[in-house]
Amino acid sequence: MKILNCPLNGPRNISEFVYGGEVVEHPEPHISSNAEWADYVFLENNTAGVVREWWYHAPTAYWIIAERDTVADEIIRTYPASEVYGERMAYPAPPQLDES
Amino acid sequence: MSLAPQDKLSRSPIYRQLAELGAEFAEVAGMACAMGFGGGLEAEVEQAKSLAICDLSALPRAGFKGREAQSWPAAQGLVISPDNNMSLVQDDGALVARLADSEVLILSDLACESGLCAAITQAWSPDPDPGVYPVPRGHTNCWFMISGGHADALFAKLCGVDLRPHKFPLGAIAQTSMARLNGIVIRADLGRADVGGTLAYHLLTDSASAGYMWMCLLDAMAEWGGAPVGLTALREMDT
Amino acid sequence: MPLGLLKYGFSKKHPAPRHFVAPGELKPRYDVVIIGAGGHGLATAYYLVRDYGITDIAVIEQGYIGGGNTGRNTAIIRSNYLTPDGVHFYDESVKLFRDLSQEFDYNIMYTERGHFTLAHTDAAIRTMRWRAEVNKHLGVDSELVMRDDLARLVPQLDLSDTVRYPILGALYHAPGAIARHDAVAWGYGGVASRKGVEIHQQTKVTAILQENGKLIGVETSRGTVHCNRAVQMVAGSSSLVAKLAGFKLPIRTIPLQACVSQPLKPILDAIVVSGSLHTYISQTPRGELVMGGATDPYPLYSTRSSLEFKEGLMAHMLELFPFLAEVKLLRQWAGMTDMTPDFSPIMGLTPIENYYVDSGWGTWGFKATPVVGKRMAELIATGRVPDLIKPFRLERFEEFKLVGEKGAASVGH
Amino acid sequence: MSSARLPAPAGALIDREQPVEFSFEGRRHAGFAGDTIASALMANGELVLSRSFKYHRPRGVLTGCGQDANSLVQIGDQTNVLADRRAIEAGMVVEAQNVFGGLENDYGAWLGYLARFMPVGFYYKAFYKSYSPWRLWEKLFRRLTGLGVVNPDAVHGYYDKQYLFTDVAVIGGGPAGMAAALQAAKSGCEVILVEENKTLGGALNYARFDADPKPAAKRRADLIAKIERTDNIRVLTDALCNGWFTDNWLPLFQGNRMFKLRAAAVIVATGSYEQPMVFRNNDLPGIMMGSAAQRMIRLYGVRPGKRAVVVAANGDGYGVALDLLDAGVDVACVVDPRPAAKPCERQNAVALRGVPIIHETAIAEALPASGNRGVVGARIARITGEGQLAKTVDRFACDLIAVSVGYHGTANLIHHARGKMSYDDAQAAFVIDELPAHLFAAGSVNGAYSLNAALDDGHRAGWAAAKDAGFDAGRKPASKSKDSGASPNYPWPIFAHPDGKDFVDFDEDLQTADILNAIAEGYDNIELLKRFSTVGMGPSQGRHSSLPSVRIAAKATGKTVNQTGTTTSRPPFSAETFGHLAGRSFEPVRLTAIHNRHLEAGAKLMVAGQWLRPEYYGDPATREANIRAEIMAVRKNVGIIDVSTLGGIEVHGPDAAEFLNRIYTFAYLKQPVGRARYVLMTDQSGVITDDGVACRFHDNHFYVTATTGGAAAVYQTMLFYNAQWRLDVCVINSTASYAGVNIAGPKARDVLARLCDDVALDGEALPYMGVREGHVAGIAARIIRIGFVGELGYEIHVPSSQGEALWDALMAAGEPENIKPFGIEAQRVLRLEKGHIIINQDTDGLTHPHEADMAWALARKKPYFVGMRSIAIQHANGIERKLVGFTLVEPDDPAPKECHLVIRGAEITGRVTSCAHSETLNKVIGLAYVAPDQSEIGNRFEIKIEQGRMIAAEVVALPFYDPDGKRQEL
Repeated sequence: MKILNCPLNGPRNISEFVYGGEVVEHPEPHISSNAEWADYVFLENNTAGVVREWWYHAPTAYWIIAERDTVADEIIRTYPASEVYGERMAYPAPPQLDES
Repeated sequence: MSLAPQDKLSRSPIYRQLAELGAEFAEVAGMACAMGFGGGLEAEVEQAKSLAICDLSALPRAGFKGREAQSWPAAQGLVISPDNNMSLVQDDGALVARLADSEVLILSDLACESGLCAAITQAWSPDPDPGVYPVPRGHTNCWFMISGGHADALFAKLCGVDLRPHKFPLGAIAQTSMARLNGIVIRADLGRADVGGTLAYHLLTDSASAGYMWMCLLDAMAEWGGAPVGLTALREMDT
Repeated sequence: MPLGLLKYGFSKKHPAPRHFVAPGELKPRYDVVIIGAGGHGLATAYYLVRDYGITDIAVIEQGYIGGGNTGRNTAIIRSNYLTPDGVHFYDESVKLFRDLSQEFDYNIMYTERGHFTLAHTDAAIRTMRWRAEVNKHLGVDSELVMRDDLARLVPQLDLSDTVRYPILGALYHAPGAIARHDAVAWGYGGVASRKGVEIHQQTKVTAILQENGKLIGVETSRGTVHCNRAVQMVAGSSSLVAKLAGFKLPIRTIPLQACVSQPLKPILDAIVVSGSLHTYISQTPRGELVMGGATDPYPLYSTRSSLEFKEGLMAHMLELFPFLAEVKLLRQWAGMTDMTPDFSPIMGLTPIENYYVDSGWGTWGFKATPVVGKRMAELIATGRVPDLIKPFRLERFEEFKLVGEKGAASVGH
Repeated sequence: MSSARLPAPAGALIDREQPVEFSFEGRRHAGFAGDTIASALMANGELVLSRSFKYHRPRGVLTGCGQDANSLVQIGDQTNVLADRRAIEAGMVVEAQNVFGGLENDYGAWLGYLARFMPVGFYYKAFYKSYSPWRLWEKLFRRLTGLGVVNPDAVHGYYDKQYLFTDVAVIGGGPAGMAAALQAAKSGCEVILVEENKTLGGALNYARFDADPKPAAKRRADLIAKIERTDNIRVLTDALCNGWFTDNWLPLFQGNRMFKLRAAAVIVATGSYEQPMVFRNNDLPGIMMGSAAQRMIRLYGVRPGKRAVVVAANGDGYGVALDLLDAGVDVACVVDPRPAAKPCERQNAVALRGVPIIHETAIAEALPASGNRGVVGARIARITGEGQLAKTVDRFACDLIAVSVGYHGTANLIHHARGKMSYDDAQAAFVIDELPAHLFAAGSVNGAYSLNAALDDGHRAGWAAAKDAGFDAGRKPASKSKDSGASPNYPWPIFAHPDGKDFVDFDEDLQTADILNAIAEGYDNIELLKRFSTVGMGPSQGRHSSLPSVRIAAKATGKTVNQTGTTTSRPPFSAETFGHLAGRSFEPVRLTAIHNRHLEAGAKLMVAGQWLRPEYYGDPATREANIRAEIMAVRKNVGIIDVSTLGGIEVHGPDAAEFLNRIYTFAYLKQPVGRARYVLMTDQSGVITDDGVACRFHDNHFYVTATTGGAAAVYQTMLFYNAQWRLDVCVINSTASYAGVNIAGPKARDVLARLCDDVALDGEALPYMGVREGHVAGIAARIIRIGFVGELGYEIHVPSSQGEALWDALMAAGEPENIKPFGIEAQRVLRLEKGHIIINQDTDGLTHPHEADMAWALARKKPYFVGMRSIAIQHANGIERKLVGFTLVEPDDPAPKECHLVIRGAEITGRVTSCAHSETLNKVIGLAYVAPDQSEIGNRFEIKIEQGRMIAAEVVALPFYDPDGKRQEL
């Protein structure tokens, strides 16, 4: 059983956490091409090496970010999501509205 | 003749199991609470010193969550630990648990002499927006206390966190998975350590799964002769 | 005593010919390079030889023959899929499997056992009926059976109401079969190598060489190899090899674990799968119970085993078969699977001309070995995408036209 | 008592005061408490424990400590029990496995005569011809293979689990392990010492380290006493550490419990497997490891034979000879494959006792007793080269051949941990090159074979592990031993015989030629060799076959052992019962506060996620009628359903409305306080994942419901996105906090009015989709006027602790109207009549809103919601199916079942997702996916039902019932 060190709860069995996928920025939802959007929704870097990932500590409903080596199964570093996402995110209105 | 749980509007999620075990009920904070199981106070105190479980679901509790979860309760006079996952006992006996920067949990004392839960719930108002909001802990969670010298061994059969006394100090909090249910464990020994207190833990978990957790605990306890006790025994020990 | 074995008894020297012809040095140029000597790669080589007379082929393998998922899967063969695309595809595979032993002159121990996918909820019953109806409509033998039939067909199951998740019924797929997984790869590889295909083990592909969007060869740990066309068939490493070629795949590499019991006298004929309990089991001719469950909870490029896998699997296994409590687990292992968003494979063209991909096989790669070989060989030989594999093209994601196997997937390996 | 039993002090583990009777193969035997099945049988002159897997050759004690397959027996429902580990119990009934007609006269033995027709991998080479197909042969194979017999009626015993935590874990209680534990404990850290056997001591319990056994015996006593005196060492005996898993996570099996031990540092002191010698008939009963003979003598007081030939390629072998002599065994000779050299102390002692020692020789062949049931002699020949023997031989009569030619480290745990090992020609053994962090090795597994070397190595490892665990371990302990370090391993103990039966793998009956032939056929990669020949795949997992097979493969392919490599050793260390792994089953079940009222009302329950919910009420025999009555109660009167299982999520804060706007497809900024609005959730790929209603109780507060079982995922998703958006909201999952009931039907208001005096319930004050906070039966309640079932209805959410009281009050208040509880089935029909979809029934893993005809729930003017862009793309690409309502053209046609297919020509264009006969409308109604060009109202399509029959259906407008919503807006 892997140990994951939660910034809030300390070292815990990884079975307390839910894997949330790689940390990726999504392209601008209205002006990116279909291909760019499909890439964001479906394609994966699936890196063999150190990856930044979302993890959810279920007992405290707490989303964190972990840097993990996907080959060695080693967790290098974990920290609160606020380290990366500190600001209130806004979305611009769609340029032209699809009224269909 | 003790109070019948169904005489009250509020009922413990496991009141049937308690009744089947021969619990004697009395009203605590508007709910029928198991005060004893007919074995006599002394016997139950001995039981609680060895290994016992007690249903505290009747006792008042409150929770607050939000960005002001530290500042606002502090402004109401609560003393909150500087560290997450630590709890502090207030002057009136209530326990204030810091679950995260953005969440606190408040538990009544066993004697229910503290009015803190009621008071702070009263004090809260949505206007102007306080940046902190009530968590209905009283209904979200059932509340058990597990006490006695074998209590840490019992937890070791259900929970992957090391809760042994020398690794899990008084007041410490573990928010973890217990028999595959999410739960909150708080170490809160009975009586003062300097006069030989008894190892004890609060356990709060999903009220809808209370029956399941109760059965898991009874089954795991059997090995050490663990059994349920009433609130009276715990109150007796907590003076 | 079969006649085939008499010669062994009566000749002083071991009369068997060499099954795998040892290749010489890696040549600088081949017509076709197949990356990966697993079942898929070797089958593709075999059909290139058999159907198109192409023998100038190098199969390049970083490990050893069939050492990847081919030798790690639980050897279940079925075609009871949910989508017509899936059913057509796997049905051809099953038909090919049936004749392989004859074709190879080598026993792959293909045996039909009957495949049961249990349903524990009314929602699952609906899904099973859906699969049964699609299968029947397309001529595949599947039916929804309820408890009383199950009691007759799989008497070992605990069908009581007292368990946490009572069994309500099952999808019964009579042609569901098992085979000796290694033998399938060895059969394809043996015949192909004796027909001139070179299988180069312990050789790693380090680069995919291109000239203005066209494939020209591959760089390997043993030197450069030029070729007219190449295909990657490397379950578990698909994203990494694709990265060498310069494109991304919708794949997460996630370990899938399995285990076997000690050999036992016959106790279970059927193949039993429970999606909601993440459990499947069958008994090999050797008498071992082969068991597996869901994929691991997070991506990993490793075949390490875990304790929690066994714990969860056995807790559920004993819900279905309480009498197995005293049986002993002998060995556990893991493979690396390519999981796609729609639980369907990715086959066909890539952004690079003359470079083809066969990946995304999740946990179902073994049962597709023959049809993948046959159809990928057709693609490589003719350059045309066979209709049977069109639905599984890489572009479907950009088109938001996913294959709808999700409903049937869970752990139905 | 039989003559093979030796007087004390031999037999440290047995209690001669306690005779125990048991039976083996129907014959009754007596042994002593503490005897294993094998030792008791040997004491009674029974040497044959089993028959081999393939040729059914008789097999006896090989290791005497549960490390081989020879000792597998069956006890009742327990299969593959290790006869040389399991202690006998009174009345125990032991039987042989995989024999036909009994162990004594196993007619499976005829297979032995066909051996020559069964070359390696023979089952690949035949049995598949069309005239005798595999499916027929397989039946025979399955009967022949397999060991134990499983009883399908066996009962599941009680197993459980417990977590353990420690600073340092030491695996193995031999000299090295004990030294390591004591050294580590000095630092004050917590130590757990795990020993597989009943007592600590390891080799000190049975081996002969010196000519004079006394010093070692004292060493043993001192070490054990010291450990018992050390408070911070916890000793677990009879506890098997069966694997190493990530981050020092160790399963320990003891009794009916599996401990899961987490250790900061782990010391592997697991010793080594003594290795056999390959020669003709090396598998006969009476041929055993030297250590096995010593175990029989020292632990169980059993004399393993009368006249022995001892093969000794190291000092330990001479120790074996000494033990045999002391036990009154006549030692015919010691065969020492090594050239004569300066003899060690134990060798001198043997020589002094007049035993001939023959150097540079090996056993050419063991001579079998009749039926291969034992040994009658050994043929000895001079070694002329590696694996080569001279033709001329000496013959020695004997009934015991004890073999001590070397060891193979018990490195399984180190392999599990991916430690690096390589073959050292000087040591003639695999040695550890590199260990992963926080893992240490000590003793013979680490190449420290002599007692002193093992103790030193233990101290070093204990010191290092304590330091690694973060304790002050003081100065590194000095090494005391002045060991020569001579390897006890003979480099080539393999003497193939032209006539075979020179076994490399006892489990699988593999002979030298089988390995060579497999390689000749091209299976020359060590993993291919293993898979093709099955070498090492049997119950003992290569403990004794992996070293010789690698050596043979290396030689045959002209490679070094390191170039050849070994196969991966995977967990578990030794076979473990399913019951231990399963433990007690922890399957949480969630029950609503009203659950017991449903039981009292005779509800038939169904699984809904983690919840149990009433499917319907009443006798299953009249299921359909019960459901119809429940439906009618709602339509004509008043019904009540427990909806506590719906998710409940509080969204607080200034950004609450903006947050919902991004999470759900609809628009919420302008939603008035006191109103509810539908919510539809899609994922980033545009697939529908959940729905419910959002009730606005305050500008900054919404109460959002989610589907049963959907709450956890919705809550997790909300938090996931806001971890990035950082909106000023606070999301709280209050699912378990509220019990909910939906009271619905024309008379719902009358009933509710009797219990509610602080909320005006009339249509103006509380219109359809209105929400209020007030009291019902004195209970603080959230009242949501809603119409899932299409009648005047109220959802009432109260604190869960008061849910039962609310239910009681409503049932009582509704008595005049004959209020009736209804279940999921009735609700499904009611909502279908009203045309409402159920997520995951009318949608699947790929359904997006346009397909489900829910474009009305998409707010297109919003800047963003999760899934928005994907839905736009899907819409632009055009949909391939559409959800429609339908009725049957022929009213008398049978109702299609859910998931029956919509067929056009040969093509499947869709499927039925919901269907029922509506009592209210007196016709069959349903929802189905059809091709877009089939979805026009009035269009007809065909559904394939049972027996492939086709029936005609017609697309109709939704809802089927009360199209203009007069009834729910009453």
